[in-house]
Order: sequence, then C-alpha cells, then structure tokens
Amino acid sequence: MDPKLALHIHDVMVQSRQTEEALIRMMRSGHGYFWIGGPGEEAFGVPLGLLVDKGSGPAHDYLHLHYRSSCTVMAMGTAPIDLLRQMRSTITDPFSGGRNFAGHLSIPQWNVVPGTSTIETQYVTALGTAWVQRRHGGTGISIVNGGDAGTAEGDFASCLNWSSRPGQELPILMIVTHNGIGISTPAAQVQNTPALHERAIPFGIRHGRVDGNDPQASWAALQEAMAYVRTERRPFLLQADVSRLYGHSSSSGARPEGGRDCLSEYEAKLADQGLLSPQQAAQIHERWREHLRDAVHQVLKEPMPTKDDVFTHIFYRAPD
Amino acid sequence: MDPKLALHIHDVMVQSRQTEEALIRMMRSGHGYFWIGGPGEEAFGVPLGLLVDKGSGPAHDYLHLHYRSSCTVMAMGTAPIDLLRQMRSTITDPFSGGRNFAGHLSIPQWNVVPGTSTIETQYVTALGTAWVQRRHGGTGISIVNGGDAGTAEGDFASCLNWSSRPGQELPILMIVTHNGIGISTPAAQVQNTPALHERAIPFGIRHGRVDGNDPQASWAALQEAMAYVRTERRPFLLQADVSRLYGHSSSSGARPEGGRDCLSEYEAKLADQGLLSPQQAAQIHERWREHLRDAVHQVLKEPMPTKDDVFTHIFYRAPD
Amino acid sequence: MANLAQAIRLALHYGETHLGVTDIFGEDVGPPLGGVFTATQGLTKTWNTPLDERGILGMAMGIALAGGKPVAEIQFCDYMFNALDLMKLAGNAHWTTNGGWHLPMVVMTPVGAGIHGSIYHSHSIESIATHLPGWKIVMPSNAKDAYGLLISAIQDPNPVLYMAPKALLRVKGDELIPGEPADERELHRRIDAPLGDRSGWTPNWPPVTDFSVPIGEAKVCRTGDRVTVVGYGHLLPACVRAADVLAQEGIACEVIDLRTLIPFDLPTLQRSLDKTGRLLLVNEDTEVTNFGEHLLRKLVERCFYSLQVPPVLLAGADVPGVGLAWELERHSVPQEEDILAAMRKLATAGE
Amino acid sequence: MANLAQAIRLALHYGETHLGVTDIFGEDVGPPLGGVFTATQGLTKTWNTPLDERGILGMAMGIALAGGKPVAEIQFCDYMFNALDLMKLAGNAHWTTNGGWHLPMVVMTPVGAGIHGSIYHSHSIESIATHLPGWKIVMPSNAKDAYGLLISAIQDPNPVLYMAPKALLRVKGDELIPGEPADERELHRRIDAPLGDRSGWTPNWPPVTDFSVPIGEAKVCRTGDRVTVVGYGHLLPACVRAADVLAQEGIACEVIDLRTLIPFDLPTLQRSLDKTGRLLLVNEDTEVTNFGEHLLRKLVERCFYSLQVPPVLLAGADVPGVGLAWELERHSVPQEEDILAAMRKLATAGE
Ligand SMILES: Cc1ncc(C[n+]2csc(CCOP(=O)(O)OP(=O)(O)O)c2C)c(N)n1
Ligand SMILES: Cc1ncc(C[n+]2csc(CCOP(=O)(O)OP(=O)(O)O)c2C)c(N)n1
Ligand SMILES: [Mg+2]
Ligand SMILES: [Mg+2]
Repeated sequence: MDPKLALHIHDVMVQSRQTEEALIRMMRSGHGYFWIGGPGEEAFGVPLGLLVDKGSGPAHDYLHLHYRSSCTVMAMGTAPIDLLRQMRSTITDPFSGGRNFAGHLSIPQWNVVPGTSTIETQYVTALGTAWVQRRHGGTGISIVNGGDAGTAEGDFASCLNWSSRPGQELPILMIVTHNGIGISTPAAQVQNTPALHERAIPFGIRHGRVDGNDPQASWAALQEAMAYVRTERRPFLLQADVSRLYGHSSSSGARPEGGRDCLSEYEAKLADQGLLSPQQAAQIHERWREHLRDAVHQVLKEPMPTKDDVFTHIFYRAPD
Repeated sequence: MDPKLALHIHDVMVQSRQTEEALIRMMRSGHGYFWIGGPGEEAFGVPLGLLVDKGSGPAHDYLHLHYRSSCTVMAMGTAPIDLLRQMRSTITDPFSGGRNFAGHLSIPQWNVVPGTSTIETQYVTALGTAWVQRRHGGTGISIVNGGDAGTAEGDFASCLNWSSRPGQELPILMIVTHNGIGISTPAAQVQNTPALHERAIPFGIRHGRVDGNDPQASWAALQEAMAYVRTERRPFLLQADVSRLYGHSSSSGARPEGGRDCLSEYEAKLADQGLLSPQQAAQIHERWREHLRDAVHQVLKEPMPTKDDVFTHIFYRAPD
Repeated sequence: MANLAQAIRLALHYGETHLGVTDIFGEDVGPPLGGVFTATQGLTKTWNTPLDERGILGMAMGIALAGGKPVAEIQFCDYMFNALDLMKLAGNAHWTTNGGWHLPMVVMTPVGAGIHGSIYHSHSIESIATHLPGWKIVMPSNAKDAYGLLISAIQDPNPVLYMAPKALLRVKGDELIPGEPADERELHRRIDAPLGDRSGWTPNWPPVTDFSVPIGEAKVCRTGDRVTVVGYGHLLPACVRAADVLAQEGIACEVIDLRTLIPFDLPTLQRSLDKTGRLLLVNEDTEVTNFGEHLLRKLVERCFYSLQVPPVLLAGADVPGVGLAWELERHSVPQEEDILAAMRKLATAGE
Repeated sequence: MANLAQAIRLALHYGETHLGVTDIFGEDVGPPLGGVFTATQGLTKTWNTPLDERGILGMAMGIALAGGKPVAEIQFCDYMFNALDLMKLAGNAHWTTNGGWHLPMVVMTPVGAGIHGSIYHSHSIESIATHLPGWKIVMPSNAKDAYGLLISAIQDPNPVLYMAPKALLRVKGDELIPGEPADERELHRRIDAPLGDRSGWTPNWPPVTDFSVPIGEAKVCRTGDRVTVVGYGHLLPACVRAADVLAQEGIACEVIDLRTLIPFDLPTLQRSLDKTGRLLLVNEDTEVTNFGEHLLRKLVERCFYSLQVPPVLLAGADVPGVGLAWELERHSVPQEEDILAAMRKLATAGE
C-alpha cells in the first residue's frame, strides 16, 4: 500500500476514535443522552469510506449504514463536529436536527440514506437503491452493513434472495461486521457458525471474509469486492471480523471491553515499517483531541430544537 | 416395498384425489366459496401422513401444515366428509366450525396445529413445538411443510437458524413441496436455484431432495429423514418436487394445468408390477367417488353457523 | 363504465406514461397474471416479486430513495402485518432526517370483506394505518375516484397508502373517467386481457388524462339535514342506497364519502354535523381502536354543543376474523340493512 | 419497596417455581445480562434468543401449543412491528379453530417514552395491540400491580400482552408485595445481580405468594366528583400527582388506573363519569386512532346525557417519533404540567 494512503487511513482512524471518545465524554458530562458507535471497527470502516464513490443519485454509491459507521462517513469527509451536534441534539445536527441518537446518519448529498435503529431493515431498503442502479447502469453500487446478530432477522435472507434473482442480479455489496456478540448474547450461542458469509452459498452469491482489524487487508478485500460488484453488477457478501472495543453502548457503560484494538495494532505496524513513530502517532492523537475539544465548545453554544420543531417535516411539500 | 403397503398408499391417494375433486364440484355447484388443495402432492403427502407418529402431546409428532396437506391428514385417518364439511362451512366442520377456508386444518387430538393462510408463518411456530419436544425427549418430532415460493419469507430462514443453534438443535423436519410456481410466478423468475434444500448448507443442517411424484421414493426419503430427526434430535430439510395439478386454487379455475400426475404414474407402475390392474384401479376410484357422493349428500343436510357462533371462542375459559 | 379494477389500471397506465412511475410490482403483479384482481394487466412497468412483503416494501423505499417512483402492491392487506415496521420507517424518513430525505412512493392493497374471503382475505387495515404517522391514506368507493385518487397518490411526494375495497373492484362506475370510451364493451376490448394465453396480447389504451381527486377532499354524495353519515370504501355505496331509501320516506340524510382518511376533511364533516346534530360513522374494520373513533372524537370535540343524540359508530365486530360461513360474515361486517337501521334509529332518536 | 423491574422479576420467579412457567426468553433475557432492564436476572428458566422477533413470537406460540407456558419478551415494543401478523395469529388461534386450540402465553414488552429513548425506544403499542382481537392486555403503573398483573397474565389460558412502562421500571412502589422484605436494602441484596461478573451469583428469593390483580379490574386511585381522569402505565402517577395538587385547591378529581386495557372495566369508568360529567383520558400513544378514543366512544355512548362538557383526550402528538432533544420529547408526550392544565381546564370548563 502506498505510504501516503497508509498514513491517511491512520489519520482518519485516529480522527474517528477521538471523535467517539469525545462523544462518550459528552454523554458522561450530561451533554448527550446516549452513545452508540464504532470504536474497534475503524480498520474496516475507514477504508470502506475512502473507497466509496461519493455523490448524489444512482451514478454514485448508496450507503445503508449500521449505527457503528461514523468512521465510514468521516472517511468520506464528514466533519467530527457534525457527529457531536447529533450527540448534543442541537438543531444544527445535519443528520436529524436533534431528533435521533448519535450515529444514526443521513447525508442526502452523498447518498447516505436514513439510518434507523431497527436492526437489519437496511438490508431490504438497499434492494431498492440497487434496483435503480441496475437499471441506471454505470458503476454506482449499493452498500449495506450490519452486525452479526442482526443476520438472524429475515431481512438478511431477503437481501440474499432478491439480489440473486436470475437475470435480475443487483449491484449490492452486503457487509456483515462480525464482533461476535449482540448486546450481551454471544454469537456462538445463537448461530451455528461464525462464517456468516457462507449464507451466500445457496444463492450462488460470491462471498468472502476479511480480518476487519487489519486496514490493509480490509482495503484489499473491499477493493476486490467492490470491483466485482461495480463491473459485474452482481451481489457480494463480505464478512469483516471486528472488535466492539467499548461495549455495546452507553447502556453498558461505554467502557473498554477487551478485544483486539485495530488502531494500536496498526500503529505498531506503521512503526515497524518505519512510516510512523510512536511520537508522531501521539501527536496525531493530540491534534484530533484538541480539534474535538474546540468542536465540543462550539457545539455547546449552538441552539437546541424548540416546540415548533416537533411538527416540521412530517410531510414533504415540493418547493413551488 | 411391501405390496400391501404399496396398495394402501394407492388407496389413500385415490381417496384423497377423489375428495379434492368432490370439493371442487361442491365449490362449482355453489356449495362452497373457495377451493385450494393438493391434487398432485399425494405421492408425497400420503406417505408423510402414514409415517407420522400420531397422537397428542410432545411424545408424538406435531404437524404444521400447508394448505395442500389434506392428503396427509387423510392418510392419518381423517374422514373425507370432514373436509367436505369445511368446504360447506357447516358448524360441524371439525377444523374451524365453518370459519376457515377448505384445507385449513386443525386437529388437536393429533397435534395438527391451526392451519393459517399466512404463508410461511408455520415455520416459526414449529420452532416452539420442537423446542418442547427437545426438552421432553423421546422420538416425537415437529413436521412443517410449505411451498417453494414461501421460502422467500424470512420465516424460512428463521426456522433454519433457530433449529441449528449449537447445542440446542431442534428435532424438526422441514419440508418444501416444490411445484415450481407460486400463484402465477414461476420459481425460476424469483429464485436463483430450484435446489431450495441447499438453503440448509450454511446452517450445517442435513438435507435432501426427492421426487415427490414417486410414492416409493418419497416413502424411503421420509423414512430416512424422520429416523434421523427422531433419533439424532436434529433438524433436516427435505425438498419434494411435486405437481400443482389443478392450478393454484378456485381463483384460477381449479382446472387441470398439466404436469406429471403422480396418481396415474403410480397406477401404471402398479400395473407393471402386476399389483393392480387398470380395472381394479378404476373400481377403487369408483368406490371412493360413491363414498364421496354420499358424504356430500350428508353434509348438505348439516347445520350452518348462526349469528351467535360469531362470538364464541374468542377467549378460552378453563372448565371449572 | 369502467369498474374499479379497470380504473386503477388506467391510472397506472397514465402514471407510467406521464407521471414518471418507474416500477409497479408485487406478488403476481406482472405478466402473465397482472394481479390477482386484474388491476395491473397490460402495463409496461410491472414485475413479479418473490413472495416476501418485507422485500416488497423495502424495495419500494429504496427505489423512492434513489429517485424512482414506485407503486408497490401488497396482494391483500392481510399480508402487510409482517412489515409494519417498514411502513413506519417509510412514514418517518422525512421527519427523522429533519427534511433530508422524502419518499415518493405508493403502496396499493386490497382491503375489506365482501368476497367470501374468510379469515385471511377480509381484513381491513385503516385503523392501524392511520396510526402510522407520515402516510397519506386514501380509499375510493367508485371507479372515477379510484382513478383520480391514484393519480394524486402518484403525484404526491410522500408515501401514500392506496386501499382498494376488494368487494367493489368489479363494480362499474356511473361517471366516465375523462378519456374513457363511452362504450364499456369497447373499453373491455381495449384493456382487458383475454382469458387463457396472453403472451401475444397488448392493450390499446384510451387517452386518459391527468384528472385527479385532490388528497384531503371529502365528497358530499347526498345532502340532508337529519343525520350525517360518514363512510368510505366498501360500505359507502350501501350508505348511499340506505339514504335513498330514507329520502323516499322524507328523511334526508347527508352522506359523506371521506375518500382521504389522512389528512381528512374535517371542515366538511364539521359543517355537516353542525347542521344535523346526529352522526353515524360507518366502516368495516373491527370496532376497538377503530379509525372511526378518531373521527368521532374530533367531531365531538368540535361539535359537542350541536350534538342532539349520542354519535354512533357502526363497524366490524370485535372478533378475530371474518368467518367464511355467510351468517358469520353477515354478522361480523355491517350490511346495508344494518346501515339503514342505524340511520333510521339515529334520525328518530330522542324524539 | 420493590421497583417495577424487581416486581416483574419476583413475579417471574413465582411463575417459574409455582405456576408452571417453562420458558422466559427473548433477546438478552438470559444470563449474563438478565434483560436490558434487569427484569429477568437470576431466574432459572431464562434463555437468550437470536435477534429475531418473528422467531421469538413463533417460538412462544409453538411452546404454548405443545403444552408449555412461555413468557416471551420483545426487547422494546418498538421492535414488534415486524411481527404483528404473528400477534394476530396468536390472538385468533382459539377462534379460528372453533375452540380446538388455545394459547396460554405471555408476551412482555417495555413501552413508552420518558428515558430519552428517541425515535426507536419511545414507542407505545397499545393502540395497535388493542386492535388485535383475542389478546388480553395489561399495563401496571406501580410495583405491586406489576407483580399482581403478571401473576394473572401467567395464570390466564389466553395470550396476554404485558406492557411495562419503561420510564417507571426504576420507580419504587409504596405498598409491599406480599412476601417482600420490608427493608428494601435486603431486597436489593437478595435479588439484584452484582455489577460486573455475575457467574457465581445466585439470588436468594424472598417467599412471594400468588397475590394477583384480576385482569379486567380498574383501580380508583383518587376519588372526586369534579373530573374523571382515566390513565394507565407511565402517565398514571403524574395524573395522581396532578389530582393531589388540585385537591389542595378544593377541586376533587377521580383518578382511575385502568390497569387492564382489554377487557377493560367499563362499569367503573361509567359510574365515575355519570358522577362527574367531565372526562379526561390520558395516555402517551400518538393521538390518531388512539385507544383512548375507543374508551371515549364507549363512554360517550353510555354517558352522553351525563356529559357536561366535551370529553378530552390528552395523548402523544401525531408525529413520526419522539425526538431526542428534550424540547422535542416534552412537546410530543404529555407531561405532568400538561395533565394538570388539562384537568384544571376541564374542572372549570363551561362555568
Ligand atoms: C429489530 C430490532 N430488534 C432488537 C433491537 C435491539 N438491539 C439493538 S442493537 C442489538 C444487537 C445487535 O447486534 P449485532 O447485529 O451483532 O450488531 P452490533 O451491535 O454487535 O454491532 C439489539 C438486539 C433493535 N434495535 N432492532
Ligand atoms: C404472507 C402471505 N403473502 C401472500 C399470500 C398470498 N398467497 C397465497 S398462496 C401464494 C403462493 C404460494 O406459493 P408456494 O409457496 O410456492 O405454495 P404453492 O401454493 O405453490 O403450494 C401467495 C402469494 C399469503 N397467503 N400470505
Ligand atoms: Mg455484533
Ligand atoms: Mg409453489
């Protein structure tokens, strides 16, 4: 991998981790009600965001994201402060205007469709954007991700089934980020195999599995899978094994839970390769920490929704 | 196969076919509103019924049946007249008291659970009876069947997933009767493969496929699958390829649609084997036809539900 | 005159040729069948889906998100209950994203009893649907409105639920849809698929127009000063017939066809009730937490001091299903004679 | 005193040791977590399911069919909307089989707002649930009722939906559950799992009894002759507090805790309304096709000539979700001050 890219990935991973930590601090200080996010998924989620064909409309990629995908939109260019705004529930929150939980993203100009909490429903809405893209042609694809436990919902099977109809295959990249657990329930208790990507087999869907703690392996796996989906206009199911570093959410304390830390592993590797010294890495962390400190101060000054904001945007009215 | 058994299977197949034809005649004469049923599935459904461990409670088999399963309950011993009663919507209809469509079965004393029209929901209720049986021990199993199109519902995937949880495997025989179509939609248009039994693969579930037009092959396949489920207390997915001889239902005219006719094929085979001459076969048909003529006359004399019957059995009240 | 199924087909034809409809889909919606009620025969944007209502609604939402204009069908509303979470998400997307996204999509579904559909083909869904914010909800009671409301539904940039009263799908209108041939045999020849093999058939569409019935406007079908009768869909024609019977006896009832359930035409209802002081609400959904009770509350709130007698809701019996035997259905779903009796009783109550 | 979560746990303990409960299951219901609200900690019949609400409800139905006694949990009622067809099937099985089968099963689910749960953890489900025939439906507003209603739900041979108001789960009762230790620290030591590693922990259950609250009986919490206030669950304590404020001013309101929504205690409501002539219905579900409107209709039908002013429903705003920012939630879900204002206004209306 090009060293410049390797370092850029690292920088966004740090940005993302620092942002999540800032979000947790805000929540703990009473500047937000609930945290859920993606520490431990950066090594996969950042390459994903960097590889997205970003834009609006079916010529570009659609993203149907899980609630641990902030790192992906930051890799696409979302500023950390926007995530803080959603934590604070300010009216300036660009994703939901203070209505939704942190990490529930929506970015119309980049085809990031409304993020919801309802596990796995994104796997059926993704069918529709992919269907439009199939008709549109070109190289835009639909990307959908979700957790391991969520694959138990029928919507996961629906996505496999609909995307592989003969002669009507869909350009859709299905991703399962497997952290081995859903809230408190170990995957091994409720699923007969950790190889969830094999669910693709009976549908004749190409599939693969990658160490989602390794940014370079993730980059390569994503590049390959995306190239296939973009050009063959067929589905691909990619499983990425990741960590859930700070637990499920603030409900479980947002505390370190153990598991491999992709960021420190990556920093050790970059140090080995002579690309980044521990001191340099520490400086990058510090730079983002400062950036986030300022951002928090800014956000705390921003206005909150008022009573009138309850009733806006129930129905869309086209501009005259 | 023992010739006595071979001939018994034939007899029940004729009984079943003649019953379906009587039901269609009733519907056409205005003695019923709607017909749906299983002509073309007898070669599979009759052996299934004969192999059931019939009784009440978890020591015996539970049946979660499709709306084309009348032949199966007739093989278990249901009298044809009871099916006519449901067609006529008499209050004497033992399955639903005149409330439900023909072929929507319910026989508490034989563990035939409520039949519904909601495609594929039986695959999730079957989990519960199998769970109780797993705990109960013994050899009772849960049997669930449904059509090919129905496997597109998430409930089919749920059944595969829940029945194969490690260390908590369920004694459940899942059956897909594949007639290649759902109402008007060819399977090949909406599913990437006719080998639906392969959906079992990623779950590590044993599976197989049988020519459901061949009663002897069906008998053997069912015997093997059932023996596995009964003794290993693990799930099995069996696909049976069958015909939909008279179309989807009376909505599409209940008219012959083509496809292999398992009954005439079987009669040719029995004739070849010297077990049953065409004349003897014709006599059996005639005997059942007469039986059904009488049964129709009887049913037409039976009482219909009245206004008061609308409001009974909304809630169960335990006998004092 | 066109029947309701033909009217829907004509509107979809107009939609796919003039209003940008990109997809008309659902179970058995495409060729060869063209819908279990023939409503989608002969169209060009139709296709058959897997038997999977969640996939159907998800697909519709995704198409709408990506700039398409989908019309999705749930074959019977009875089969929507495994996917109400998706209906909720479609209804909330504009609001949850603070205006970021909106979903221009139509979901069509046949509703109600009246065809001996028994437990699983007789359901109504309006009481639950009206409880899902963010959806506009319409239900025609005649062919012309079936056309005009579907045109409006397609033109609306929000999710619209279009309920088709299945007992009326074969009922002919008494007003021509603009562009419809005056001779109904001609219409039949032009747009009804032949029985049997249809592979060679193509329709010859009449030149229908963008005639629309605005969402939110009720229609006063009969004027009167004795009782206000509010209905929609399946039972509306029975309300009108009952009013005509009473009119002969000198009892003038005002019959209002709601047509749009959300957002409904409160001013028209209020005006009528302030005049009559007597209210009968009619629908066939089961009576506990019934949409008619919402109408009733709003009208009691606004017209309390005009009310002369207690308002009445005539709705489906609170039982787990519409039974197949005729006596079961007859006593589960309001019939014309029940409506007539209720109107008569209300007209003379308290006197 | 026990809080609601503890009361539920105690009732489930009694259920699994004395009432034949065979399975208590749902997402994260079993060890190690014992439920996202701790309501299923320390029990012996609990287990964790896959993340699949359809599987959970199907499993419950099958267990009930096979003679077991399941208590299934849907983690938040917000996540039941993908499986309402199964709820309908559970509710109709006895009726559709003409009495052949019945399903003794309990479905528990936390409902409502009040914990900053935002769009997907603040939903109410009673308006839709009461529209599903064949279910009995209960919702406690205090710990003792939480215990007693759950005992009744378990004993009932029909499907029972047990809604737990999530904002009250940590609220302590003011009456002891029979058998509950008087010292709440003792209760805590005996039945609350420790934080952190719980693998070695077992509870030391106090000797609770079969105390039950009969299904179908409302409770008059405050008596009065000025206004009848009917509530349940989350907002009931606020109704009581508001009544106490008004009582100080000499305005005596009658506050009724419905406790059972289906079948509800119409005689108690009717008696009260005939006395007061003024009705306030309070709940937090969205206000269009709201269960309170059913109560309102039934009461208007029966007490029309007692009514002095228009009856009022105070319910959730008709918006697609409860927003996270406090001002959004505050103006979407009735608050104590809104209830107080509505009571005061009703008490003096028309004077
Ligand atoms: C339909 C639905 N059911 C239940 C929940 C509650 N819930 C939220 S997250 C979660 C676990 C998800 O686990 P997984 O899919 O593995 O994703 P992870 O959080 O581990 O990334 C559950 C059960 C939900 N949000 N939606
Ligand atoms: C949930 C649901 N959706 C749709 C329907 C309408 N419907 C009834 S039968 C059927 C086709 C079933 O096809 P298949 O599963 O292959 O069974 P077959 O009738 O061919 O035996 C459909 C779509 C239904 N009954 N239930
Ligand atoms: Mg996980
Ligand atoms: Mg089929």
